[in-house]
Amino acid sequence: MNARANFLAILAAVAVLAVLPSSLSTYSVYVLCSWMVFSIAAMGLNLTLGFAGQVSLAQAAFMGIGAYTTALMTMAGIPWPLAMIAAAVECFLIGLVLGYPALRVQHHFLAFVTLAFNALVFLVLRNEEWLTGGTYGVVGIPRPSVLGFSTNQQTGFYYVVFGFFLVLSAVLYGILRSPWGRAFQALRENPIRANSLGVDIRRMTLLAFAIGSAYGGIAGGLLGQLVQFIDPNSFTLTISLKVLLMVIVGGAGYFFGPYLGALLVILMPEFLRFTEGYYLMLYALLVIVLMISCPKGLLGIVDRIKLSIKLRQNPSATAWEQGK
Amino acid sequence: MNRRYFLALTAGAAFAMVAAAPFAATAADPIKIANVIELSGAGATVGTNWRDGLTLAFEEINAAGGLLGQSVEVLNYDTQTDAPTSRAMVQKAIDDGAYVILGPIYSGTVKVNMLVAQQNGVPQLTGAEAPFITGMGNPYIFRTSFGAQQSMPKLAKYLSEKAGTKTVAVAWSNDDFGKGGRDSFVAEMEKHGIQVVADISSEVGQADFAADVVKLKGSGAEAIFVYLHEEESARLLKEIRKQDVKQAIFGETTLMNQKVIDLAGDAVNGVRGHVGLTADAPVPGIEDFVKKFEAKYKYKPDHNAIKAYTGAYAVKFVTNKIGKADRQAFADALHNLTITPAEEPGILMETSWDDKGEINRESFLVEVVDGKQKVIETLPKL
Amino acid sequence: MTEFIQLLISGLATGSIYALAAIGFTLLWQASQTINFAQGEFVMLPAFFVLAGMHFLGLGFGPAILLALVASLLILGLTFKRVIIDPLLPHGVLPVVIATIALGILMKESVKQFYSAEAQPFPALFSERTITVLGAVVSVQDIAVLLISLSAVGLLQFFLTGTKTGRCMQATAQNPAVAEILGVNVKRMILYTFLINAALALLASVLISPIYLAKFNNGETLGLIAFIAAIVGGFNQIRGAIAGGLLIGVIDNLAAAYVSAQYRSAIPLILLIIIILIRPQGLLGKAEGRTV
Amino acid sequence: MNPVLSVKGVSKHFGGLKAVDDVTFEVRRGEILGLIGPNGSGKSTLFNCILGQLPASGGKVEVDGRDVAGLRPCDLNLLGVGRTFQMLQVFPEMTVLENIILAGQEHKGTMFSRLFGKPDAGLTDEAKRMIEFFRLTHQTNEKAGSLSYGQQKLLDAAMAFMAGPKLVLLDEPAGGVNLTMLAHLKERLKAFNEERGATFVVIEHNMEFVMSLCTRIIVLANGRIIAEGEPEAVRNDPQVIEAYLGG
Repeated sequence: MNARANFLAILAAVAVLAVLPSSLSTYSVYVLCSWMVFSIAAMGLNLTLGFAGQVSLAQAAFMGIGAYTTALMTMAGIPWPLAMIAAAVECFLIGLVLGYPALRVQHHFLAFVTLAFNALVFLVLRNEEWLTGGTYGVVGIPRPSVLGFSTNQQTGFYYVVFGFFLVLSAVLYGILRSPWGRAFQALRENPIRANSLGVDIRRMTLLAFAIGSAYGGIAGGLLGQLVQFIDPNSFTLTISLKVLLMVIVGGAGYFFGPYLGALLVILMPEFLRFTEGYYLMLYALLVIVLMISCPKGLLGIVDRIKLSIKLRQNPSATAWEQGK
Repeated sequence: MNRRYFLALTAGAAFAMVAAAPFAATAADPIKIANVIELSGAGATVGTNWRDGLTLAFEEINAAGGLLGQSVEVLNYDTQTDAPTSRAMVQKAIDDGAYVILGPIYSGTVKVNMLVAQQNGVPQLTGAEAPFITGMGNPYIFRTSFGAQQSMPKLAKYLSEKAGTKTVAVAWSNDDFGKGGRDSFVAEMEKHGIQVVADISSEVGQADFAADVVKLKGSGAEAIFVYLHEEESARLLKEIRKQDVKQAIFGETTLMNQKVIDLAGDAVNGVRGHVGLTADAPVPGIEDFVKKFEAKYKYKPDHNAIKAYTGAYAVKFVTNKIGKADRQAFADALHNLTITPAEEPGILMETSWDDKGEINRESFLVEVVDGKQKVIETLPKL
Repeated sequence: MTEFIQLLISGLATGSIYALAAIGFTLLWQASQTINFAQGEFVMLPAFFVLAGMHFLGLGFGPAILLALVASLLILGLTFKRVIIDPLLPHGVLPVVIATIALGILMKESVKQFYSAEAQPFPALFSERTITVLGAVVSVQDIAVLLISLSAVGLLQFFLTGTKTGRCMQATAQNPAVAEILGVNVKRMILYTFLINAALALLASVLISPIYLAKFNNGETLGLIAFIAAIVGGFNQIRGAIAGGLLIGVIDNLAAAYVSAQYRSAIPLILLIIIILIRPQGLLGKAEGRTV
Repeated sequence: MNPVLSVKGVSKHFGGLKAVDDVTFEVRRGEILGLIGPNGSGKSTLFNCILGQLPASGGKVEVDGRDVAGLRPCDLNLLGVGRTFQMLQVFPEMTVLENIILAGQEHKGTMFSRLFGKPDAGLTDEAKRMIEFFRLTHQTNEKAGSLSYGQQKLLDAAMAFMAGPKLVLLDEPAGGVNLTMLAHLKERLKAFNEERGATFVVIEHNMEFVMSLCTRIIVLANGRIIAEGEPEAVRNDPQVIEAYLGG
């Protein structure tokens, strides 16, 4: 097949990303960094929502938990790799707990529970001033130094984020290719049948939440280091909805959906800036139009094109596919 | 499958081109002033006021020949009232070659983006009022209005000396605006030996203030200090009147704002407090400004519009003074500088900056009478 | 005790407004499984139709409300259904969620851009005169809002159970396939639901704006609270939305007074989680048929 | 030798209604047992009680001599009980191969080896053989949802067999399948039974299908067993005829 072409395309993309910062302004590098950070958060949500079918509106809460954990730990002098691991593990465990409601309720009810969880996390971050600095947030979060190199310059930090981005992408790809990935997908498509085939749907549901949340936690940790400031407002429900938007717009359940979605959500305001005050209106309009014309996200369009080619070659393809 | 990657790759390439676009700037550009401000999100209202005040000022400045014979281009950047975005926007403003940055207003966002401006040596005139802004030794940050640590002592002095208050209840908005004001106020109360007997926070956007007022009423405090945003102030005052609360009510700038008076009507009457900048100040320059502003934008400006307007004129004055659009020289010149309306009418009131970028002007003690701010006393510069 | 009654009565008055917004959620959910994340903005917008009618067209308050009703029905009812919901419903809940979130942003930004970013005073329908009940101070306005909300729901309930069209709408809500077979014009019934939602949004807007003031971002807080109220009361029952709205209004006040002002908004959220886990259909709701 | 499945006095009451009333039977290794009865006779409820989808009101179900009360469907499957559902149950967005591998993977290795081991859990060859056995080779890399109804039925059955179960419970395998496909399905089931010694319990409406497939038949009516025996004997049992015609 064209596995080789795929591989080459990915390699080329990685190479472009690796050399890009040297020819970009500081601001553009910053934007690239936030694209990768939000891609990581969206990848996690894509696992929970897109592949395993569990609606979660709490990804920003996990970003917040991860961000505060890494910030407070590194500022207390704990080495940053330990702090990042702690953030990931913590979010994994809290994600397990948040997964429990998913065993009882599904779909919209699950969305409501996770939404409430996000709002509660915001309140705790804001009110527990002794720990989190409250409304004022935490300023002066140190950027990691890697092998003795400081990453205070934007480009240096870019490569830290880029490293996480690559490794976490590869890990997610590995998970999705493994039997776990198949079980997640089965969970989304038909949990009852999956259960009757020996898939422990309870365990897989919890894991889907936990892994997705751990990605959120790592993204949060990186975001804190990128901005060097965190406050509760950076982790509100609005941000969760933004991550959700990335996943859906890109194409939930497609491996590359979150990358594309995050790119679009972060860059669209950039493209529309020339319209001054109207840019958010146009942005909202574009999202509505995109949803109406392509409810399965941008990568859903690709599938549709493939199907129409197939239909032309073989008009007897079933109604089920056309109806998608 | 291949198509999917191709799409991602194309998007990546398109992105790279867009991101590289800022480099295309040419040398013959006008002087660029960056307005990094809250145009959406929670701060949209104050940010819009600020932007309109700033736009008005630079239109006037351009009409009068610009800066050093060059025209001024104001670039607007929306922080979305979000710290990460505000940092990105300040960075973009700097990449775009901004000479001076004005804004933003929300202290939390300023906390992070002022570091970026500092690293790049770009002067920043902020609308933020939280005390820490000028306490971090940043030589590029300048206020356009009082920090809370300056205005609260004036109010505290009035409370303890003129009003003879012994106990006070505080109602504040639980965000960085309200918290900053509340913290400064409570610290001042301690200094003056006034006891804070109730400390009540409320949410932004809160609809029902019955519980807050019940607690204020039951606190037994002689006076109530209110530090909320405009709409919440109006709602609280209405509820206070409804529940027939007898205690005297005090505020700082926002509470006596014309907007609050428009919204809450009679409920504001009798409220007293300290006002740093107000559209109702009995100062000829401000009266003229308000007229111009209302004619152009069809609404009454608040103090944020005045902050931006005077900030813009400070940029004009200093630039003309140093005779070049140089960031470092600008920052150096604005420290320990006093501008008078005689020298620069657009500054509206005599204004000084100290060596930390803190501002100093006259301010007012006002009382709302019959739906109008009435100045009880003009407080001299410190 | 007086304090408690004060909190209770104020909470009920505010809660009745939450309830009006919450009913819209339940109506749309029943009729078409739509979760409208722009519901808060639906309540925010009609006030600006009224204000625009008064200030740009020079209409009186009454005619402006009529104009706003027409505009609401057309935009929030018909257009919303035809343009956004109809094409998206076959694709499940999430695209609808995303599209309505975007719609909320669009409505908010449009008001900010084309009307004003400032909060606007709104003419009161009722006097703000106060009376004292059991030692608690209540304004005539509060009582009127409570009564109007309750009677609106009463009327709606009567319409749904007492008229042919209403029963057809209920049949549609319960089982569209069967209703279709019984000769009900299902599409029209769903349209009616959207129109009723739009009219209720107008009512809520006109009742709430004198107290809450008209502002472009009012929908953010209101939408979330209405949402919680609808779930707590019962997502598929109109009565449930009323009960949920009143309950949240009261709980919010009591929590602020007796638990913690800082965590006042946490109490409804915790209640929401507990209710979903123990009784997902809500306090007054009926269990939905499981797909299992 | 233990029976593969033994149902002892199982009852299921819904309020006052006795949907299943004290049913006892055994399934012997290698047989194809048919479970028939008119609509509402309690077949599906009994099935669900056996499989742990519904908690029984009384009685006991043993698989290979082991009490399976309280086991979740996935545990039961791991014990070697496969099943199909009345309604079609495939994973439409996954390919045929993926569907089959999924059906086998949980029986291989541990939770962690399934994460870190081979992506296909080493099942591709076996899965391909299973696909070939059910004559779906041409569709191996098609999405399951794009298969015809009959092909999906075959796939459904193939998934139930993939893990090499001791016992497979088939819920109306013939429902909605056209005649050609039906013959094919029957032939495959029989072949599987003969070649691998698999044991089946089949619930079915289609008499012709049951009679020609099963070696023994149990008839339910009103929640009770009214007849049991070889197809011919059951067909001529007056009580059965009464139940079907008189009901």
